[in-house]
Amino acid sequence: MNGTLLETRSVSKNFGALQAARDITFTLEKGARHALIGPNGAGKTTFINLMTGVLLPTTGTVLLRGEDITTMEQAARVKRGIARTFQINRLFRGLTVLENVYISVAERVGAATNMVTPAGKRRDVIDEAMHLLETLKLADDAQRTIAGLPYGRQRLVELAIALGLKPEVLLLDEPAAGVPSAESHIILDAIDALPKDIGVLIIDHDMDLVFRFAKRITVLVRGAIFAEGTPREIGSNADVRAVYLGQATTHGA
Amino acid sequence: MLKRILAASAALAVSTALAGAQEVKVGVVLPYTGIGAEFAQLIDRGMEMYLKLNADKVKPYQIKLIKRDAKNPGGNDARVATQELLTQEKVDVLAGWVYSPNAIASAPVVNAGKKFAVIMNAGTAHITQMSGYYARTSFSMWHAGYAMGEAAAKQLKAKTAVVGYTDFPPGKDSLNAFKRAFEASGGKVIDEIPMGGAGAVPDFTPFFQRAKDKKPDVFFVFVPAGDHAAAVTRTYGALGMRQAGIRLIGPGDITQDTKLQAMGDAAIGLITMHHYHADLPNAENKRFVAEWKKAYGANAVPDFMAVGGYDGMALIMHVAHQLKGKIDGDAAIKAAGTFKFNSPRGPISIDPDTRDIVMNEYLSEVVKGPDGRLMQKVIGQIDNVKDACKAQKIAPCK
Amino acid sequence: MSVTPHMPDHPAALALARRHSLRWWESLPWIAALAFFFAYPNHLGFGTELLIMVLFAISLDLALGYAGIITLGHAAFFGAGAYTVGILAHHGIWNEPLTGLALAALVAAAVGFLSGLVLLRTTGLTFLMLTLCTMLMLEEAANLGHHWTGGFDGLPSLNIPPLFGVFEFNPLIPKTQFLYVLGVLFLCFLFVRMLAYSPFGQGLTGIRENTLRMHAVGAPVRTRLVVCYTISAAIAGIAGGIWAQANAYVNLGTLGLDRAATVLIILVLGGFGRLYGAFVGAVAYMVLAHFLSKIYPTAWQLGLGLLLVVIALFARGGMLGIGEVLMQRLRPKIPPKEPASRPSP
Amino acid sequence: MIFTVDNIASMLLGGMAAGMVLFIVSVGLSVTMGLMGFANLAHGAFAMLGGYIVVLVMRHWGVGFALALAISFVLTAAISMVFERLLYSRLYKAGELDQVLFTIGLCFVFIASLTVFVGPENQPLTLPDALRGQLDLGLLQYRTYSIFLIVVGVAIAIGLWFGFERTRFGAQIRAAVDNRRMAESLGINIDRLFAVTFGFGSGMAALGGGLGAEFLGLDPQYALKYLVFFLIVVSVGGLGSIAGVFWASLIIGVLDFVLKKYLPQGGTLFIYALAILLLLWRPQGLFGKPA
Repeated sequence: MNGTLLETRSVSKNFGALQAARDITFTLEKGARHALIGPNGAGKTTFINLMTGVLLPTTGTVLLRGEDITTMEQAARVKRGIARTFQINRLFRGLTVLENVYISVAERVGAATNMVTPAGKRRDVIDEAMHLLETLKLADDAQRTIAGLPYGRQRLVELAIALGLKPEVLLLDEPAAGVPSAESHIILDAIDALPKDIGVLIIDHDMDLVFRFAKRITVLVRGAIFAEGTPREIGSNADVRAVYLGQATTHGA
Repeated sequence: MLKRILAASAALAVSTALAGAQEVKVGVVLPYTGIGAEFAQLIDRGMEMYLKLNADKVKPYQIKLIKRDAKNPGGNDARVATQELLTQEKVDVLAGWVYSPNAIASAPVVNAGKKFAVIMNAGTAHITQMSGYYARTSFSMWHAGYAMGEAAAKQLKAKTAVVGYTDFPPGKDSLNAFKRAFEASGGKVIDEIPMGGAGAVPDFTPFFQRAKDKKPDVFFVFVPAGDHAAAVTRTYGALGMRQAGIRLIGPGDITQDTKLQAMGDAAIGLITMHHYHADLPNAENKRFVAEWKKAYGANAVPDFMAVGGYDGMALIMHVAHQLKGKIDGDAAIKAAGTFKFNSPRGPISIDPDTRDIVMNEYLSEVVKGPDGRLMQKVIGQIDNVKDACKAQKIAPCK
Repeated sequence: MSVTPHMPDHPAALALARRHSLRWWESLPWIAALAFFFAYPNHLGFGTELLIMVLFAISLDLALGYAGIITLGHAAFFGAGAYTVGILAHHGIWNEPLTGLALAALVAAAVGFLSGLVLLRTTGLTFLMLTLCTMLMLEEAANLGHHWTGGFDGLPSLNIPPLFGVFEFNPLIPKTQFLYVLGVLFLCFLFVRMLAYSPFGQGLTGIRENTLRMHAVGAPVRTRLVVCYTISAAIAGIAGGIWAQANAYVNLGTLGLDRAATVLIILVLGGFGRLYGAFVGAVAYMVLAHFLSKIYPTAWQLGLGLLLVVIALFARGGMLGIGEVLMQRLRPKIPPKEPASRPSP
Repeated sequence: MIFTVDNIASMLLGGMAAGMVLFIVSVGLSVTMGLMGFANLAHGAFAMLGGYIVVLVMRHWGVGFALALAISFVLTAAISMVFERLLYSRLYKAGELDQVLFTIGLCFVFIASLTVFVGPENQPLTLPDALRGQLDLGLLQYRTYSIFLIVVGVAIAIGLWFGFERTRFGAQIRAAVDNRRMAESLGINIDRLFAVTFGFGSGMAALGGGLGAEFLGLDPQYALKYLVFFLIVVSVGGLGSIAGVFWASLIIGVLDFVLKKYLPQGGTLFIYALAILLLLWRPQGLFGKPA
């Protein structure tokens, strides 16, 4: 199961005078359960955008399985197996839950350029999307439009769309943010049930979630890597506690 | 065969005439809404005014005006309106058309419908050649343009001219007419300035400044009647072109009666050539203007569009009487050729060869009247002017 | 990897699988059109104009309703098609109707492809203004190039030979025109319907609903938009071309703001992104315009203005949207489905 | 010939005067579109309404031009605020398309109403004698009204800039343009801010309608006829930027003037081409912030 999937080498990103990412060198292993934490404005989402190709780095390189993808378009990276979710829901609000996932699956299997066959005739795509919804316990909502769905359920669709891409690298941007605590276990269960061989990077503030999930944690502060290690190492790192954890724990308490 | 039909229809006409007032359905195609609504109103009132002032001449016929909106100058509204007036309303006569493209677009339908059609404004010269059923009681751009070209050289003694025109077919017609006559009379057109399309009034300043730089004796301007004209005189006055010794001349579109007072003193000294303005001194016109004011208010004045509608109605009545109310298209066109009428614009007739109007052109100057209002003083007159484009067979009026 | 189990019995899967199947009411527009043909032989000129507007609105629906491309310049393509037919026929180069339409589609598609390639990099107000300016620039070019286009007067009295060499185009009783347009509309509609229900069409709705997410699922968004825009332009070009043929006439009115605004109003009035909004909107708008403006012309403009205000304020899904809401009220068993929402800002 | 001092000066003055009309009408549109994100195609209708009020008030009450402009500003602002509270405010969260549809509908209502109640014809506006004719600038004589417009336009621009940058209300608007949610959380009354800004923007449009009537005329079609130019200026300048509208108006006014004088054959082709190029070069406008 070992091997490097996604790697950044000395990646920096400047917005004018602001350095949103500085000299980040980072690797995500196959099968990894990695967490990225850091205070607000630390540049976590910027870092995800750099890996997925929403933003291009000012300097540095991004590699996927050793291949240089630094300037590759977002769509091409997705085709190579990088998928993400968003911190704030980015769903097809007017469409049904099933259609949301259908779109994602259709893109992956290459059905999406088909202009001739009705979407309904691609039973393979429908069935796969339905299956995904079953596993996320969303099947009962499959026919509802997103706009009419409770927020927690919407977060699951967010995840379902990403899973429809069968990614090898999955970047989860605060998957449980905004979900009522009564429903957050559904998200957590879903994350636990992710295929073992894919590399998952999760960003979150919820330390319970991070420590329950992560085998490895990277701490980002002001755009740069501040510390990296196992949950135990990070948890016992005094500096991290000083800049981040203490603050977070008091918040959590 | 034809004779039998004619005889039968004549008999029918007589019998219905005996039966009482006979209805003549006139389908009117005008832009009742949109940018041309103002013009539609003038023509519409012109037609109504004829029916009112000449009630005795209308008898024994009862005129039913069926009005259709052709607001879009793009042609399709007018075309559908024309087609429906023919097929649904089964009108006897068609009338109207403010915009030339509308008359052009309607021509094939008029041809297929074989009904007499009177153009009451659209001025592009060759329109009447697009359908054998068209007759025109308004004008062609060549009437005034050509006459002005001659008058500018001979009467105003101009050697050089700059022509500014709105860049659409009537404008180009006007330019060509003026240029041909002016240069034939020994003058020289030293610059031609297209001044934007007909859609919106541009700021005329850059065009006028260009004309001023050329220092011509006269600046001949054609713009569509309406907003354009008022802006022209304002700009002329504001740029001090008169002080620079440049006379502003043009067809009467730029001194449209309905706009004249609004132009203010800047308009004084403006010289135009046209077939009608409300200050024409003939008796027929005095009665027409007085009745107009009585009907539509003291500040209302008729203008060349109103008179186009008025005379158009006169032509329709002439044809109705000639044909005893049975207005067959081919017969009507023949009858139209015998039309002679003492119009507010003076004596007019229809040229049987071209079906276009023959009328007097008046050279007029804007002066301040005794009552302090602006008025147009006739300073020259050319009788029985035909459309020079067709008379001289200049392309596209082959 | 686990084997995907077949779940044919889930209602959601069934609904999606059957979504494209024909429904009985889909035959209504065509029956109505044929009935109109026989019932109102004196209104066929109006009917032809109406059908062409439906076709034009359908082309816009593909771009605006499905892909969420909000444009104010769609008449550029209508005009491109119309002028293609007009210029070729007027200058005696080509005037056979069917091939003429194909050429109109081709030219309009080329205009759509090129402008789409450049303009679709922008969004929102900027895109709106760019499409508007492009259309107005084309209009002005057509006005200035009068040697070819006839300028303001247009190209009158085009010589269009009989359809299939048999059926004459009579300007007064446009039976041939009506049936010809109806046939072309039917074929184009089938094509757009096929696109709309295809995975490609589903992807377009994805772009409309959330462009950012579409990028994130690996869709080449701009390419898709350009393809969609080009197809939409081609169909608009067919509408323009057939307008020129049916009227034997082209002029600037085919590519002005007036036409672009009218088709937009028609589509939104009927309800966009719904295939049939174009039909409902065009019928409602044209019939109202036609008859109201006969009764009292200025009232028409006032009435239309108020109608638009009311639709925008209270009936966002257009007339079909209202219909859907009413249907749901009547059948509460089905889980409430929101009227398809607008493209997200 | 082209490069004589008085020729260049006269082109600059003529172009600037035309640009100032664009600026005065469009600046309100820019601020409301930037602030509220509302595609207000009825802005031209408010300008038209303002022009009509100026003309009618001068004609029927016999008041002077300046006072008529002031009355028009106040009345139009008040009327537009009623519209904003009752109608516009319902559509702030709607898509652009609904806003476009709604405001086109409003335009039709304005056009039809003015056609019925005032008439379809152009309404002439008589300028006071002092503003007519020519003014001697020493170097050259030039149209008095053009000079007047430039002076008024620049004064308005400076005034607006001052109000925008230096007053509390201006700061609130800027904050709300930048980040509405943030501004709200800072306790700014957004509803009131929107209504006042909208009223003010429409009032400016009314001024522009009155001041520009000398060039643009006044008839019921005004609402739609010039809308494209107002929108071009706003989008080229950048939404919500007063400086942007100002410079875009000047650039477009002057370039349009020069092109019309030396290449009149090109009609309006260049102005659209220019707008397209500027927008492709800077899609967010000259002074707009990148998205």
